[in-house]
Amino acid sequence: MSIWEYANPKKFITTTERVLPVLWAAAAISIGVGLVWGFFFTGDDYRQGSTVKIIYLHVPSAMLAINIWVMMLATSLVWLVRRHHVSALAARAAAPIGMIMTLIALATGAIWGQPMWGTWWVWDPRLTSFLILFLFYLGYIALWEAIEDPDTAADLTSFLCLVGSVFALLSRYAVNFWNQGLHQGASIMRAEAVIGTDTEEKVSNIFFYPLMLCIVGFVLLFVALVFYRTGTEIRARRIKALMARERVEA
Amino acid sequence: MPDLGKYAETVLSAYVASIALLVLLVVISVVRGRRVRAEMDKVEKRVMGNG
Amino acid sequence: MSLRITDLCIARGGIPVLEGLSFELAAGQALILRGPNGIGKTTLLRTVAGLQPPISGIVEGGEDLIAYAGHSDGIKPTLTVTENLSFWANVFGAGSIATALKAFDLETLQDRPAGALSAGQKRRLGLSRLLVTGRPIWILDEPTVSLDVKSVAMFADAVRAHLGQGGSALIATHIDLGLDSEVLEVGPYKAKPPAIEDFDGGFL
Amino acid sequence: MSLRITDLCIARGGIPVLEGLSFELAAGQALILRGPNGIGKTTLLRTVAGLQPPISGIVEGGEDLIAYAGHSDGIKPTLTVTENLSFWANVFGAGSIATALKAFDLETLQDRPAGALSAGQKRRLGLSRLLVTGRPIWILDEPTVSLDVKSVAMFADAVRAHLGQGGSALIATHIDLGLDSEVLEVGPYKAKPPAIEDFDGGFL
Amino acid sequence: MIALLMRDLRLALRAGGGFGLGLAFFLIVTVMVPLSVGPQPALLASIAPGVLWLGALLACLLSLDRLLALDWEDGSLDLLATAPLPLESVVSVKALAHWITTGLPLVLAAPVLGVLLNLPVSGFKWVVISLLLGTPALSVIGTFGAALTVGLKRGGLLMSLLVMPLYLPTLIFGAEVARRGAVGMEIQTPLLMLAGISAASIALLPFASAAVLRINLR
Amino acid sequence: MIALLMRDLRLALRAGGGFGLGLAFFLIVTVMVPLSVGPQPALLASIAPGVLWLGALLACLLSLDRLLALDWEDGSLDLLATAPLPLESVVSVKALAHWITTGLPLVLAAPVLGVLLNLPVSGFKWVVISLLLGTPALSVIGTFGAALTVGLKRGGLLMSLLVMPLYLPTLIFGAEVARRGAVGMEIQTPLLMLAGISAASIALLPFASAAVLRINLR
Ligand code: HEM
Ligand SMILES: Nc1ncnc2c1ncn2[C@@H]1O[C@H](COP(=O)(O)OP(=O)(O)OP(=O)(O)O)[C@@H](O)[C@H]1O
Ligand SMILES: Nc1ncnc2c1ncn2[C@@H]1O[C@H](COP(=O)(O)OP(=O)(O)OP(=O)(O)O)[C@@H](O)[C@H]1O
Ligand SMILES: [Mg+2]
Ligand SMILES: [Mg+2]
Repeated sequence: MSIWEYANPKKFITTTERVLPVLWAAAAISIGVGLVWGFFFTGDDYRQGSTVKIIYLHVPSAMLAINIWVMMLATSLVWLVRRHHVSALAARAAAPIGMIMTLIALATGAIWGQPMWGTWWVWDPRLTSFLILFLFYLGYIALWEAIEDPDTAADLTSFLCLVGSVFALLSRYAVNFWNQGLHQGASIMRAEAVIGTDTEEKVSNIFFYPLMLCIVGFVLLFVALVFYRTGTEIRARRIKALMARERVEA
Repeated sequence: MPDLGKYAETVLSAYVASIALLVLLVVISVVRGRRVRAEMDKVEKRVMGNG
Repeated sequence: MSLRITDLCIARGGIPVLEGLSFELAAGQALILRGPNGIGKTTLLRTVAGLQPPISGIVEGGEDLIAYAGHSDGIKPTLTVTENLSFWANVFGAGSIATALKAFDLETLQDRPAGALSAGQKRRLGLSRLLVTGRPIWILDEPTVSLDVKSVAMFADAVRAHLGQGGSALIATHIDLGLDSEVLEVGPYKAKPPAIEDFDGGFL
Repeated sequence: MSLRITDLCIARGGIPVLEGLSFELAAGQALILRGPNGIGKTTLLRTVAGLQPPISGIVEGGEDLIAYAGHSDGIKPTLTVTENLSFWANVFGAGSIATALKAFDLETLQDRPAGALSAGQKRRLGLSRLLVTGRPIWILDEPTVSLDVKSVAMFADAVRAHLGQGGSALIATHIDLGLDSEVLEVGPYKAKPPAIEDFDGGFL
Repeated sequence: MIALLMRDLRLALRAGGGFGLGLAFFLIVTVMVPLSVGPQPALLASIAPGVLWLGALLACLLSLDRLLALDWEDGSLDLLATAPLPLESVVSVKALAHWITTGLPLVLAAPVLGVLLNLPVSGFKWVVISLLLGTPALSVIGTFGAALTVGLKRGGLLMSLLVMPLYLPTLIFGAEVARRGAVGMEIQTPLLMLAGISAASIALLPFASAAVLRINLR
Repeated sequence: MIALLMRDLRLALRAGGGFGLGLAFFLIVTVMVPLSVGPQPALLASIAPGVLWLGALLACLLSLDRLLALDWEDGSLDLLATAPLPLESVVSVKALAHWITTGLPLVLAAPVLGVLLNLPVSGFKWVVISLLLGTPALSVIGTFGAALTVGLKRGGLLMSLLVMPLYLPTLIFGAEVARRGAVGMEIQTPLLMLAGISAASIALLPFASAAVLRINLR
């Protein structure tokens, strides 16, 4: 049995509908347990105090924000090459999730930055490239919304996603270059240090397990949402097609 | 409730903001999903009815 | 050099509008498409001209031989009549504009900016473009809109001359052009709606 | 309630195009304007509708009684047919859109975005607007462009009904509408070029 | 008139989110400033009020070309001119719709973007107040510019050119209020001037716009 | 192809001075900056290279909507698509015409406007060089954006939203070259990157633009 069978809209809906309850439950449980564990049962970091608890939200959302774009790129390619409608619709369904994840990463980061760096926002390369990623999501969604004809919209947004990915990567390098350049703010160096050392140490420390659980939970939530929203998009397409069909009869 | 120390506000606002956004996303998805599903049933019934 | 359409099915906005169309357009022949508003004439012409892909079926013999004229004329209001015309002559690399101007009685308007023409004059300019393309197959969508009786006759003459030189023409129109050519009524080819259960492709 | 035009002289782009026009349009009467392309029909109609001032002459009896429909229809592609129509009904504060939809056979298209209509369907929507204005004097510039035979008849019926209710209509067209109404050939009123010595006014 | 307002708002919502786009442009300009002048926080803080005003102004300016031109092209303006509404109220309603879809969202977004530019905390209040007072003037003046250039194919750039000088007084006083507010200086005079400009524009310019439009229609 | 280029240039000249308008916009933005951020010379000097780049970029962006949309509306694009020219060369020629009418004048005007912003003398050379290298990329990327949104009524603002993020790498490296040049720092890396972006965009993007345009035409 080939995986492409699931590219049939009906097959996709019936299959996902069967696994969705499990997915929702698993996502809710892992996020719930992960967050409660992290929030109530882990101690404070010796330097960051209780703010370290933000990591359980910040890191999973940041990881997803990037990876959702990658997933959209993949499904766009599938659409362009094999022209499976479900693939294009999955990209469409994923984009708002990615945007919200980017927003969560930005918001938690900004809130975290206030005590750590003394400011809500600095133009650190990582933060800047996230802001740019947010813009890409915004443009991508706006283009989907703006085009009437669904197939045209799928084609055009796929091209935007392709070209956009190249430029997003370029921006990442550009931004890195730009801010390690002129007047380097000391706070940013410290932040890099924080981020760097934490990764080294975390593997063995108490923050790691709840964090992993949260990451898994976020991923599960994402999968559930994509399945659910893709189903919605498929139905919306069917409504459109049915109404158009009525016209032909009339 | 664990003691969050002087950063209580920070941590809590981060949690509130993120969870609010997540819930918003899920709620919007589900509401739209329901509406579209109902609409499709309606349209399907109508189309089947006269065709 | 004849255009052959075989079992064509075309769609607009994702919905099939005409299906099972087959016809052939030989050199020297004109074919008039008729049908009520909204049946899909414009869609058919655009498909034949290669501007949109058909759902199924074959269009052959048209590559690089077709001159298309649709609802809008591609006229730049700030360029003069001559400039507009010679641009297209250059793009298609074919011949002089003098005969084209003459055929549609545009000589006196030659140096007017196209924006200052009346609706019918603009249309004449749009049609004169066909002559400078040097293409043998004309595909025309309601070419006589806004034309007065004299200009319609002028247009019919131009088509006749074109056919005489071995060209051919496919014309959608609601009025009688006075050409004695075959008429294809597209109404009977209206696409039947696909089965509702078919949950793939167009999601029907 | 009759529209009276007296000794009208009108210009387009600073050049007089028609002069010495006088006619009257009484209630219940239709008047068809004819004339070759570029003679100045559009200009005349816009002047009568009050969209541009005449050079000389008088247009009286038309204030706030005129519904004008020109080459373009004022249709918003993103709004549905109903939304488009009820907007104009609201602006003119006149009556229901149901009869208008009925008169032009738009009921099945009711919920379609106007952008997804074919050329003729769009035109029908544009014409149906006339019915919701509630205005007695219709001024129409080539109203039947892109319409098929059936729709032209539908339009003629609408005009006849309008005349029957004491309305009047001034229509520029190149085709025969099947209305038995007076025809005004505007050709003979073509403005003579002014004397070259007259170095005032229009600098001619 | 309500019908016209509702139609314009609905069109703005439909046409690919007319609401969001002015806002998005504002966001992007604000992002681009640090990327082009460099990331130093102190520098950014000192130019922040000005950049916010400039960004809001450009976002307004760019959305002007859909204000009247679309209605002109499809003939709606001809029909509106022969409708029972006076043209003065038509242009006023259009300006109002423009403000609701563009000016208001900008005012609401300004504080968020202020964060990105390290705007001092004391500055937020005054940026918002000055934009709230100033953006209506921008919409009304913009409507006049749009009416002037409506007959021209793609008059967009020309319109920007004509409107920009007219925007200058509003910009100067508005940015002055925001800048002075941010550093805690006295702001009464520019604030009064700004309010005066807005009030006078709203009261008088619609007549000029309607007159100009009438000329363009014929 | 030459015919197409000549026609586009002629149209730009005719349509109310397409040449001048991008330039004028550039001028006005540059003038507005001191008015909104305040007149201190040192502050202006430090932001001058960035402002010049930003102004050039916005001027480019604003002129994009006449790049393809006009040809789309009046049906010329349909006709060009059935003409013997490949669509790839049509979009390339259009991008070239855009650069000649917009990018090139901006490059030439930048030094003059630099004076208004107290740009240090050492900066002029690098501002001009970076713009000369960067504006072609802006035109080509802009053509892609224009092709994406060509079917949409007044896609202008949406196009800005789509194109701006694509412009960011060019902006960052370009402004970096100008800024570093002005203070005498090493500029080789960003200059190479800028040149690389331009070259790659010119070589590859026309294919994407043509593909997208073909989709929009059907
Ligand atoms: C708006 C501001 C911020 C943004 C957009 C942001 C973005 C990111 C991103 C993209 C990651 C990488 C996730 C991954 O791929 O693994 C990350 C990880 C992380 N961030 Fe932030 N961040 C922000 C602010 C902060 C602040 C203020 C802190 C704390 C001082 C912080 C601490 C961390 C830590 C500890 C990690 C995990 C370590 C790692 O995976 O490298 N971030 N953030
Ligand atoms: N953009 C669109 N999206 C969806 N459907 C459309 C769109 N444009 C047209 N249609 C529909 O497709 C069908 C065919 O339209 P088409 O323009 O080909 O008709 P036509 O035969 O040329 O009519 P006319 O004589 O009025 O020009 C019509 O029923 C029309 O309503
Ligand atoms: N913008 C303009 N500037 C200058 N002259 C113009 C302009 N528009 C039209 N004209 C000229 O004015 C004259 C009258 O034009 P008008 O549009 O009124 O003609 P018409 O009778 O409606 O023709 P048609 O039947 O072709 O629509 C024509 O000779 C035309 O060339
Ligand atoms: Mg048609
Ligand atoms: Mg006319």
